[in-house]
Formats: sequence, structure tokens, C-alpha cells
Amino acid sequence: MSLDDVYRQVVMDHYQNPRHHGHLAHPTLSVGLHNPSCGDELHLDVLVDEDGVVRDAAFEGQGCSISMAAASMFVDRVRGKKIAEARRIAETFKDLLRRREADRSVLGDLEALEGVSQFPARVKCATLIMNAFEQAIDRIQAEGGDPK
Amino acid sequence: MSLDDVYRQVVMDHYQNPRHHGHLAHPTLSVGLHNPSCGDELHLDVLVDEDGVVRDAAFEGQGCSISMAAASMFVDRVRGKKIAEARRIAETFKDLLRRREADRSVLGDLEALEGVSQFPARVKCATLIMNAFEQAIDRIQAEGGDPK
Amino acid sequence: MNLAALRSEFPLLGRTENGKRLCYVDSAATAQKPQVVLDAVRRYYVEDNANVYRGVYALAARATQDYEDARADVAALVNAEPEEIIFTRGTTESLNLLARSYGELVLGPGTNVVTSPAEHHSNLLPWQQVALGRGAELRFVELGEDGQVTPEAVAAVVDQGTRVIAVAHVSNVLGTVTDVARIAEIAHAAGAVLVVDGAQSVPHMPIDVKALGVDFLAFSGHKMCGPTGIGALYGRKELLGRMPPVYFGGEMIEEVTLTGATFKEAPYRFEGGTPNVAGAVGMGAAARFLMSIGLEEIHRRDVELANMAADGLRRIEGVRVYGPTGHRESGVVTFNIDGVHAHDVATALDADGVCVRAGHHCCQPLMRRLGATSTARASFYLYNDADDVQQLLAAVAAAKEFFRRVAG
Amino acid sequence: MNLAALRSEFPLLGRTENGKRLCYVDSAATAQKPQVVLDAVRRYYVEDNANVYRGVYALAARATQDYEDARADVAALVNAEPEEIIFTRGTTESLNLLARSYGELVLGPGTNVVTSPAEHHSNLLPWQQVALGRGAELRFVELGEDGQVTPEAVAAVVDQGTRVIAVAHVSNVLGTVTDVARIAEIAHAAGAVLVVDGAQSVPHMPIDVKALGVDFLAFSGHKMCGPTGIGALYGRKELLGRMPPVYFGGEMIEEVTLTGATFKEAPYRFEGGTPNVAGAVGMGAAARFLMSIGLEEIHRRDVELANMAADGLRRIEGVRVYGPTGHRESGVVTFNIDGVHAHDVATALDADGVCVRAGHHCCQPLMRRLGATSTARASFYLYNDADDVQQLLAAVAAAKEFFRRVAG
Ligand SMILES: Cc1ncc(COP(=O)(O)O)c(C=O)c1O
Ligand SMILES: Cc1ncc(COP(=O)(O)O)c(C=O)c1O
Repeated sequence: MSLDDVYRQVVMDHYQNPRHHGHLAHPTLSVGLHNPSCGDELHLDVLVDEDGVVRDAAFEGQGCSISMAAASMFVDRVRGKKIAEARRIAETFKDLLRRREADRSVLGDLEALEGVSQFPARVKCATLIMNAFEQAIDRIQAEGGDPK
Repeated sequence: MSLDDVYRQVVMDHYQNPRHHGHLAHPTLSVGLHNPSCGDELHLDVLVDEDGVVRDAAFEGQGCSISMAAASMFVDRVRGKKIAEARRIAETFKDLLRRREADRSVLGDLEALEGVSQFPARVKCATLIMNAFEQAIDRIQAEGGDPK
Repeated sequence: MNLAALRSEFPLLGRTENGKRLCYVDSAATAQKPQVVLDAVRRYYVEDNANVYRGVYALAARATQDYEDARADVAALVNAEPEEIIFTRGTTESLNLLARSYGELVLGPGTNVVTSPAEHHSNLLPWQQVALGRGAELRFVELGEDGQVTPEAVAAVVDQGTRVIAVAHVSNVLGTVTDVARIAEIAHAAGAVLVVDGAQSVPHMPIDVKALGVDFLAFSGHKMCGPTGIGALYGRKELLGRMPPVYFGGEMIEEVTLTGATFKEAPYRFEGGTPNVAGAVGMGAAARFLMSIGLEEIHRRDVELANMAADGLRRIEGVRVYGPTGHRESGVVTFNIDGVHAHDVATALDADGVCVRAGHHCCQPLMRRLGATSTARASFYLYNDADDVQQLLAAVAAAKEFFRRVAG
Repeated sequence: MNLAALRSEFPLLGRTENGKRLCYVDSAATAQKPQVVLDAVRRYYVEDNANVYRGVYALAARATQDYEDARADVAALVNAEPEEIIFTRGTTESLNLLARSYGELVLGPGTNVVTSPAEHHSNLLPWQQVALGRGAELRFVELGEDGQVTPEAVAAVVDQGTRVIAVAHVSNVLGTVTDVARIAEIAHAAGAVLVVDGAQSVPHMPIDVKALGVDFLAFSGHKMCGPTGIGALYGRKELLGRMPPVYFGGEMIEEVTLTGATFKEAPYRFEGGTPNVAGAVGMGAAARFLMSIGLEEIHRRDVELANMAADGLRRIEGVRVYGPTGHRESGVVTFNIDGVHAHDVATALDADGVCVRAGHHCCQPLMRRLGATSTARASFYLYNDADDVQQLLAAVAAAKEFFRRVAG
């Protein structure tokens, strides 16, 4: 178990220079999530078009380096992707952190967070953004009829 | 630990032929007590005069042989006694059952219940009548001013 | 595992009491604990003890994992999802929590709760008190011949105002088994939910909440070979999701301000304060232990011993046996010796090493119906054997003779 | 007992984590358990386990005696009478029980509850929710310089409408100690009662409820070297005697009919259902253990280590320490490393074998005041030594360097 495996340069870079930080002007949906065990907060805006493509996304929040870096990486990764593909990325990432078999090729920068699996208590920090995203998409699909 | 020590002949006799069973016409006070762990019930009437003497007492109830025999023995014993003396009898009996030093000479038939001390769960059966009596006397002394 | 080997897993059963072989036949009150449960609790304290949820360090992560694994084990015992299991102190707390929370949601004037006069106080008083508080009606099912709660009798009192039907799966006095699957159908047809007091069933027979269709199920760890101070409330996910918390503080919150608060989702919102982690670990170990033996097998043994005991008791002249007159379906056998108070019976049995309960068994209304203020109860479990039945029968016969003699 | 011998009484402390010596400095979250407590629990299960109150046989009488002896031991720890101790699951349940029961008795429109914005959620939410429910006002004391709750600040908001003052004896975030004796006088002068959250004080310092004049005191077994799932509420006898039960079923009743019930006297009327007997036995053993070492001595050691740690942390450039600027009076030290989230700090410390808590410590309103969403907290107890302080300080210094480096 090593700190260097978790706090890689790319992680700290996303933490200090988050991509897509802020709000969207016209999101399809916004969700706010708490990580109650630490008081961290995360706000996610998503814009999904009729073809079921994540046109845009942005996040804002307060939290540890892992949760903020994961948010930045994930939002960056799923923009422009089909919903199904975005969901697969989220699932794959969760599998990776739970040490299950996972197709790393879909993960992009997120793969750098693999070391978090050594710190089970931090897995929920890294996956908070995925939970927010899945909640948002579930609600969009439930409300608006399936946009694919 | 032996059953014969508890269920002596005099105990069974008081159980089967309870003395002073029933109600008083004009009690100074009546109390009803439950032994919630067994559902047993005990009703006690006492008549105390101005000199602080227990002029009369009677009990009624439903319960095991030990609680009913103890009630019969105790009521029989304290009739005609001063309150202070009656209280001493109750305390002495409780001490006996808790295996503390006790002046058996004041107890009369109650001494036959000594064997109950071998069955700690039954001590509360044997002392239910004393608790009822003490409650009654406390309330008489609190309400009516100390009748000694 | 053969029975002798199984018995040796329970350290307390090897004891003698008053120089007699200990014959523990009071498992309906509380069960004895196998070594695996004691070891699981100890292992938790010695290897993983930390506060759950709150800690970032590895020890705390292990403690949290242990606690959540226990939830999954308890869920598996009744075929629920882990997030449908709320850890409580026991059946009584489960039912109080439920009556307060769900009661608040659905009860009011014009509504009613249906229950039976055979319920344990823990499944009567919470409903009685919440009904009183909210101006709802408490309705009682007419008991059947043997004291059982039949679907027909339930159907006879249920109407459109019924919001909750609350019944015991197995009576702790009569040993009767209630057909909860059919009562669930009646409940659902009326738009009500079925609450099952599983204190005496979950430890003793296979239970599948999904197949039975029960909406809520309450049970205790200590009656299923687990530790004291832990129990569970199963609730169907959709229902738990709608219920308000009743108990505030600690890790059940999402956000707190000086004037208000939002709460986590179920089951966490119902588990305020530091939970009984070691207790949950022990209950999880007990669940695995019971499943490893097989609940079918446990039930089979309970029933066999209870029928043997009931038959034997009936053959002793002057002994009255309560409950089903025919075949018994559970391990509970309640009886009295004519003219001898149940407390005196229990004391006589105690002197022979036999532990039975005597009293009202927390069922005063039912006792009034039976016309008894007090009864003696023997109850069997997986560690009991034919020797226990024989020791019980011999002690009862001797007690009868003894009291006949001293009452001379 | 010297410290090395004392430490060896705690099996978990001998462990290594990630190949490092385990440095457990999170006792404010939960304490580790000494062998005597584990043994007492085991002995109970192996020798005396039976349901309490209910049984007539010797085993049940011993179980009941064990439970009542434990009540006496816990009472002795705070100089209360045994019948003034209600066993609960922990501080959170104690405060919920109290807020519901006593709140029902005294709160209504025109009345108020006084508390502080530094309270643990467990001493805030129960009052907040009961006040909301009963139309009473919840008033907040202005915190002093170091975040402490002063008698003067309490007096400033108390008025004739005040029925309850509820404050923590020791803050679990700031480590400040509240002068509860003087606040008790203020409460009584106003005709109110003082409720003290003793979760962080009872395990750590001598407490005499009579000398302090507190009316209610809530505390947890698991924070005082006892088992999880057990705690206590002390209540002054006259007050307990007037309070209605909040929790129904099992042995708390006197008489039950289908339409109503009467209840036993305190403390029994508050302990519905089978209690956590083994937990109580363990908490009693923990109380005896603490008294045998001496609460003065425990407090002295806590304070010495906390001051050492606070001084050392302050000397690390870029580390901010919260709470008292002068001498500390308890074992709690909360801090942050500039620019590094407390969670990241705790993970770095974990890699070095150091267990600290990070988060809001169930005190979100206080955290908002401190201007921090999250802090790290080290907390000391009788089994900690100077090596623990050194290991903590070295790990914090290393963490600071590490994050400075990777943040490049
Ligand atoms: C000051 C304070 N109050 C209350 C609590 C709650 O205690 P428990 O979680 O044992 O109910 C804690 C501990 O978390 C605490 O530190
Ligand atoms: C049918 C039934 N319901 C409820 C209870 C209460 O369980 P507990 O005391 O574990 O809360 C019991 C056991 O006493 C029981 O037999």
C-alpha cells in the first residue's frame, strides 16, 4: 500500500486544474450529492440530446483530491459519449476499484486512480461522481422517456 | 438446593389455608401490587390506628405457593404490632432471604421460608407482600401525618 | 454434523446445574451461543474494531466491511436484499421503530390496524400506543380453535380502512404457525401491509420474505444463537424508502443545519448513532451457522422433540398441555400441572437441572383467554436431543408427585 | 499498572498495520477493548446466558444478577444510584429517548430548549426534531473565543420559558470542557433541567452527577472500553419517575389489556424488549476497569498527550490546530494541513499506521463556523503513549512534505 500509487501526477493535476468545472447554461438535469461521511459535496450538470448522447457536462464541489480528480476525469471522459457507453465507463471504473476484472481501455485518465483500491475507505470518494451521473441519467431516462 | 427446604409443610399449609384472606370493611389503605414477571397479583388492606398499631390486615390474590404462603404468614405476624415493629419484621425477612444476618426470633412462621434463599428468582415472590405492606405504610405515613 | 458434535459447539450446554445435567429447554426466551458466534465477536474486537463509516483508515474500512457483510448474511437468511435489513436491538425495537415510522405515514382517524389477541406484548403495545396516539382503530382477529390466527379470521375484520396487519409467525405461547403467505394476499388486496413478528420463526424455519410476500419482518439475534442487543427489521425496499427516521444523530444524516436536517437513504437513516457492530457481526455469524446446518433440518428437529414432549406430557395424569391438539409445527410446548402454580413447577424442574420458563410469556391478553395466570413452557432448538425430552418428562412427573405429597 | 503492561491488556493494540506499528489515536470515535471486558462478555455467555427477569431457574437468576450488577457498576462510575441508570444502545439512543420522553412532558409553545451550535448531531437533532414537533423554540448559545460553551453565554439566552439546557461536557471536535456545574445552577434557577452529553467526558474524567448537579447524563459503552451496542442514560430519580416510556413491549409492562397498559417503574419501564445483557455486563466490566486505573489518572494522561501533540503539530509549518490556544483539558486534538483535504491527510497517515478520523465529526454546524468542511482529529486515551504522539507527528510532517511534492 503506497501513497505514490494513489496520488499520481495526473491525479493531482486534475485536482488542481479541474476540467469542466462550473455549471452548464441549460442542463437537461442537475444533481447534487453528498458524501455524508466527510461532508463533501458534488454538483453535476448534464446535457443529453435526443440521440442519447452526453452533449456536455460540468461539475462543481468541495472535496478531497480523489473525489475532485475523479470528477474532473470522469466528466472529461464521458462528454460526447452515448449514455450506454458512459454507463459502461462508470461500471468499469467501479469494478477496477473493487479489484474485479475490468477493461481498462475505456477508462482514459481514470485508470490512474486504480491505486485507490488499496484504500477501501476512499473508494466512495472516487466513485461519488459516477453515482451522481448514474442518478442523473436514471432520472432523465425515467422522466423524459428513454432518450436511448 | 432442595425442594423440601422450600415447600415445608407449614408453607403448604398457609398456601392451602390462607389466614386473613379477603378484604377489610374499613381499611386505612389498600394497595394492589403486581409481580410483573409472573403476572401474579396481590391485594392488601391495612387498618392502622392513631397509636401506629396495625389493628388489622387482610390480603387477597393469585399467585404461586410461595407468594401466597408468605402473604398469609406475614399478615398473621404483623397484626397487632406497632408499625416500626412490623417494618422490622419485613426487613429481617428480606435479609434472611438475601443470606444476610437476621434475627430469626421476630419472624414466627416466616422463618420456614428460609429455603427460598436457595432459589434467587423466587425471592421476589416471597417478598411481594412486604413490598405491598411497606408501600401502604409509606403512603399512610405520608398522607395522614405520621401515626407513629 | 451429528448431534453430539453439534452440542459440543455450545460451551454452556456442557455445564451441570445443581449437580444435574443441564437441560436447557427455554430457547424461545433466548438461545445459547455456539463457539463460532463467540469467536466471530472476539475476532472483530481483536482484529478490526473501529467506528464504522466514519474512518478513512484501513481498520475502520474493515470494521465497516464486517458490518455490511453481516447485513448481507442476515439478509440471506430471509432472502432479502442487504439494503432491506435495518439493524436494531431486537424484535421489540424493530416493531416500535416500524409502528412509529410507518404508523406516522399511514395511520389516522378512519384507518385501522388489525392484530390478534395472541400477540406478544412487543407486537401489541407498539400498535396499541400508535393507534391511540393517531386516533386509529386497533382491531382484533378472532382466534381459532387451537388459538391460531387463520387467514379467514383475518379476512373477516379487514376492510378498506385497514393499513397494517400485524401478526406473529409462530406464537411463543401456543407454538401455532400462522399462514402468513395467505394473510399477505389478504393484506395486499385491501391495500394494507403485512407486518410479521418473526421472533419465533426466523430462528427455527426457512423463511423467504419474497415468496411469502411479507412486507415487514422483525426478529432478534439472541433467539437465533446470536448475541444479545442486536436484531433486525426487514422492510420491502419501496416501503423503507418512504418511511421517515424516528431516531436522530450520528451517521444517519446527510446534511444538518441548526434548524433542519436531511437524512441518508434506508437502511442507514434508521440506524442513528454508533451501531452495535460486534453484535451485528455475531448475528451474521449466527445466520451463517444456521444456514450451514439448514433451516429445514432445524425445523424438523424442533418439531420432532416438541411432539415427543407434548405426547409425553399428556401421558402424565394431571398435566394439561396448551396449543394444538394434533401435530405440532414448532418447538414450543406450554403446559401446567393441575393445582400447582407454574412458578412452583419451574422451581421444581430447576432443582432437576431443567430450565423452563413460567409466567405470562409477555402475552397477558392470551393468558386471560386460556384462563391461566401463568403457564410453564418448554421450547426446543437445534442443540436439544431426546435426552432433554426425557429429562423434562421425568422432572415433570417427579414435580407432580412432590407437590401431591407436600400438599398432602 | 505501568503503561507497557496496560497496553498489553488490549489485544488489538499489538497489531501492525501495513507493516507499521499501529498507532490508534481515534478513541473519541471508539475505544479499544481490554481483555477483562472481552472475558467478562465471554464468561457471561458461557456460564450464565439466559433471558433476564423472565426465568425462574438458577441460570436466569444469575443472568439477571449479572445485568443488575452491571447497572450498579455503571452507576458507581458516575456516582449515581443503580435505579437511576437506564441501559440504552449508546449516547444517541439515550438522548433520543430523553428528548422524546421528557420533551413530551415539558415542551410546548412558549417553551424553549437551549443548546449550542457546537453539539454533536446526536445532541442537536433529537432536540431540534422534538422542538419542531411540539412547537417549542430551539435556542443557541453564542460560542466563546475558543469555541467553548460558557455559563455566561448560557445565562444570556436562558429565560423563564427554558425547560431544557442540553450541552456536551467535552466537545468531540474542539476538546473544550464545559463548566456543567455552573450551568446546572443556571438551569435550576430558571426551573429548567440540565442534560449533559457525556460521550466524551464519562470515559475520560471523574464524574459525580450529584456534585455536578446534572439532571441527565448520556454516555456510550463503546467509547469507554466497553462493547458496542450498549450505553446509558443517567436521570435523577424524581425526574425518571415522572417520564413516560417511549418504547413498548417485553418486560417493561405491569399489566396489559387489549386496549391499554400500565408500566413498571423506572428504569425498567424504559427498557422494553430483551436487553443487551452481554453488552451491559461488558460495560460494567469496563466501568470497573476504568475505576481500577483511576479516572484522575486517565484524565491526566489524556491531557498530557494531547498537549504534547498539539504543541508538536503547531511546530509543523503549514499545520493548523483548532480548539483552545492555551492548555488543553481533554484528549482531543483537531487539525488540518494547509491546502490538503483532511481525507487525504488521513489516508497518508493510515499508510504510516496512524489512525485518525477525518470529516465533519458529526458536527456540521460547528464545522461551518470553523470555516472548514473537514478536519483531521487525533484523540488519546489511557493506552496511548509518547510513542503514539511521536508517530503521529512524524506522519503528519511526512504527509505535508508528500503533498507538497506531488502538488508540484
Ligand atoms: C460528543 C458526542 N456526543 C454523542 C456521540 C454519539 O455517540 P454514539 O455514536 O455512541 O451514540 C458522540 C460520538 O460519536 C460524541 O462524540
Ligand atoms: C413472538 C415474540 N415476539 C417478540 C418477542 C420480543 O423479542 P425481544 O425481547 O428480543 O425484543 C418475543 C420474545 O420474547 C417473542 O417470542
